[in-house]
Amino acid sequence: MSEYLHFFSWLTLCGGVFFFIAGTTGLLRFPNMSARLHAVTKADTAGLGLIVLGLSLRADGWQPVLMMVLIWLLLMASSATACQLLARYGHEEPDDTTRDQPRAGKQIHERR
Amino acid sequence: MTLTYLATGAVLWLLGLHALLVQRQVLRQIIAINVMGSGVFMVMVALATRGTSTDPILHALVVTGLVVAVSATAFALRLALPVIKASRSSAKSSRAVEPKL
Amino acid sequence: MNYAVISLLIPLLTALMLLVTRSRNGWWVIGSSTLSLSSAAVALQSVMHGGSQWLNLGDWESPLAIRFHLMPVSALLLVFTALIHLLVSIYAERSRHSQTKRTDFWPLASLLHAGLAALWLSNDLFNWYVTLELLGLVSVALVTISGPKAYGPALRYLLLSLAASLFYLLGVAVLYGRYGVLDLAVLAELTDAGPTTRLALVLMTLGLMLKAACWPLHLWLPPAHASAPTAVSALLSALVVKGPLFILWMLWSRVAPSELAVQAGPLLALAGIMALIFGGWSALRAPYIKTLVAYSTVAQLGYALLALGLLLYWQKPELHVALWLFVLAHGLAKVSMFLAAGEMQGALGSKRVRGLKGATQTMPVAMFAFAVAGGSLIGLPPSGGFLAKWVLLRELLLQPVHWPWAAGVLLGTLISAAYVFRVVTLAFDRANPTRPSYDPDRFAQWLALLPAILVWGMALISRPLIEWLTGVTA
Amino acid sequence: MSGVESVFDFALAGLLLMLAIGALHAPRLYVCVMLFIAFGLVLALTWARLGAPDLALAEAAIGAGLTGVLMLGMLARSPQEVMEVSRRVLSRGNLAVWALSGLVLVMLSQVLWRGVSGLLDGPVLLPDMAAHHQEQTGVDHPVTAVLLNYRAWDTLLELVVLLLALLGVRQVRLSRERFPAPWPLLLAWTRVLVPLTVLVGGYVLWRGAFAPGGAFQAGAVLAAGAVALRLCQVLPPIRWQQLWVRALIVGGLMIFLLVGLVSAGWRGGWLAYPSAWAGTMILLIEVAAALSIATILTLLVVGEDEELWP
Repeated sequence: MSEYLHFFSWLTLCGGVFFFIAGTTGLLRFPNMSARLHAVTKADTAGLGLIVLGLSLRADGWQPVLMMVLIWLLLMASSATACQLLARYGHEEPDDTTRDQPRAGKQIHERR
Repeated sequence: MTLTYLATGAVLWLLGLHALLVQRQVLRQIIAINVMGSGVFMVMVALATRGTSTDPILHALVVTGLVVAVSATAFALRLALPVIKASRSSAKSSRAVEPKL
Repeated sequence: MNYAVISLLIPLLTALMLLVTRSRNGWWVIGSSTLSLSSAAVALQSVMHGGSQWLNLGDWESPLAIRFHLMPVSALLLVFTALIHLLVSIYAERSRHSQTKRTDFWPLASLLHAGLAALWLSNDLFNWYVTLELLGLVSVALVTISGPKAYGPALRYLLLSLAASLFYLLGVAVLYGRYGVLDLAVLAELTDAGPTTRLALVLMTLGLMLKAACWPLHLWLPPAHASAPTAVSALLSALVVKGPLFILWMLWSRVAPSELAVQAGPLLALAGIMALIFGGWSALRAPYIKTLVAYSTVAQLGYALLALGLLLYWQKPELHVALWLFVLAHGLAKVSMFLAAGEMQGALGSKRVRGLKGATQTMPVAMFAFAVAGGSLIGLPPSGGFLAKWVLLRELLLQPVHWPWAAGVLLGTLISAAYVFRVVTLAFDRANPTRPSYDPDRFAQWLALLPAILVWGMALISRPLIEWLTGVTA
Repeated sequence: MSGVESVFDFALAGLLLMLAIGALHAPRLYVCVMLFIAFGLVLALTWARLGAPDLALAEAAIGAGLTGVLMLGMLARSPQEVMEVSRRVLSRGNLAVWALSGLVLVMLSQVLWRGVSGLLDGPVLLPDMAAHHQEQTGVDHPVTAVLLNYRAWDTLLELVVLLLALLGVRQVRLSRERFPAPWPLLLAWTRVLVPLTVLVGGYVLWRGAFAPGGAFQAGAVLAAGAVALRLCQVLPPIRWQQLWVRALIVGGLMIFLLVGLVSAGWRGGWLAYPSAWAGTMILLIEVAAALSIATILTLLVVGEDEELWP
């Protein structure tokens, strides 16, 4: 039984890492700010959920699992709020949406 | 493991010192001092992991050092704002006087 | 020892009380300084009879706990700090243009007093880091009292003081890593002259020299001390600069192994000579009176560094006496000089040295105080400064091989004479003196004269003072 | 297993160095601050990796959190050109300074490396001495025992340093900065978040006696909650004129001194708590210190001109 759990936790952990990588590439490659925000918020929350699931399969008691789930809920709510806040107050960079291919040497284009 | 973090701490301290000597903007100097502080703290915490169990004395010292660092940074940041405004107005007046080479 | 701790706690409690009640009345601080002075005197008395005392904070055994070590030198410094705080707070309360009326000067000055007392008493490397940081922050807060024009120098002072503390902290971390102990006395027996100890001592010395504004690292001091209010610059120059010097002396004379001390001695002595020459030269060319006095602080610290360097180089106990006589004489003379300069600058209405033209006619007592204090800085015979130089030169002139150092000391004396007499001759030029804007405050001028008289009074008790110090600091 | 660990360590160390270099030398000031906040968070992760949970808590709350807010606040107030890209990063004069300091740094790093590498086998004396006396300190967690019993004088002086930072900030008078109008969703989220911070702050404070936590971490978390409330203008401005604010700020230190004096009278040694009462005394000091740290940090971060002066 435990090696099934063990194997399954490895699977979910790798899935979580994959989502994080997907979120980061989305952050770097997407043309404008709202797309980037979308990518980061969605992928990272899903990634963290999978990592929490993977770790809880390995955890020996209920207490750490509960704490990890609480952390995950907290992060989901805070990243959603932050994303809304940035979308509302952030300004589109002038050269963001016009070109289809973002130029090389990108930086994180978030103006105050 | 200790040696890696010991070396990272020393390099961070050197990076902060180098930036402090080179950078002219006040905010960057404050960031440089914080990086130097983190370097010293990393050396101390790396030293704490040498024994069988981690050394509580060094951890307490670093907590004390951290609070001292944050209070000094808060004061430095608050002090830096009028200095930047003053230097900006003087820079603008000097820029207006001597033409750009 | 209890009296020493009381002498430390009184200013701390006064500061907290002043903060809670937000009172701006100076008499509380004057009262607390007098109480602290008396308890420090009692502590000095008990040390002179009973020898140095120890106090383990929290009753834990020695390497674990922080220990207070009341040595004769630290008791003397406690009395010295309390005395100067008393003088300066009386000046700040009574003088018309002390710029510290509606400000936080009183709680900050008391916290400075408590921080200094904690530094003199402590015997633990990391505790010194916290007291150094405390001194740095309180000095910068005191400098910012005088308004926006002081923010630039205060910020540079703060950044350099933070960088210096981090140098010192890295040195402490390396020493703790190497020997596993933070207590000074325990460390003194363990140190050997390995590369790690050398690295730690070099780092700590760089940090402490930057904090004490010793020669190569002194550029932050003149703008900071000149732009501070008069009472604050008197406190900073006389006391705060001496804290890191005390730690430097404790480190090199007790903790450092003798091989490293012999190597470091000539370097420190050379830095001292350079401080004398370059500090004096900058003081000679300084256009503003307070900048001149601030540069003279940098120069006079050269004497103390020279004494420390030679002390380490020849391992002679008499030079301890010279070092501490320099510190005491310079402290008293500098307080009198800064108070006199502040009074004259306030009354005659100009920051420039040229504004003091004819000061002997318009403000005779203040100018007399400035000249008497200058005499002690130069080292004219019956003053405390001369006492210290006499003890130093007596050692130097014994063997001809030491004469170059004596030449350095005499060159320093010549330059300090130059910048003091530059002001005095200007003051005697009574052709068309600058009229004071109103009748100058007589009490403040006499108060500025008091520490100068004390410095010259040191000569009266010179024999017992030297014997006691020689026996004690060996 | 140590192979994977060393890979992780090298990755973490590399990330730290890259973030530090970015935070120090990025052309735009805004990017510098962002990278510095990221550096603070990765540093908190490093402390956790090095087995120092107290430090990870303090670093995340104070180092990355409040310092980041302070820097962003300062950036928001500083004039526009400060944010511009400093074009000629490597002008001729600058190049000489870089080369010179680079050379000095290489020399210094060689000396530093020789000294530091000798530290690996240094003696470790104090921890087992501290563990030996652990039960007399009235606290189970060793770091809190060191902070509040063995080296209580350091912690007291450090509270004075924090108070001094606030007094220093009081002297610097700045123009009034209007907060942007609070945004409804942010308001709702803060109303959810703040009770959680108070709960976490109280738990961290209580936990300090037997597990990682303590006054500083609790104070920082409470300050974060208060700052969030203040930015949403839900909390009225905390003014220095109000007596309770001053009493709260000075209270931490005052109670520490009183406990020291009482124990001095009782057992004859300064700051020597009688071992029967040590636990309650330390808890009393921790609660007072946490509240005063929270107030001081809040005033440091969002203290406006009229709140701090007269």
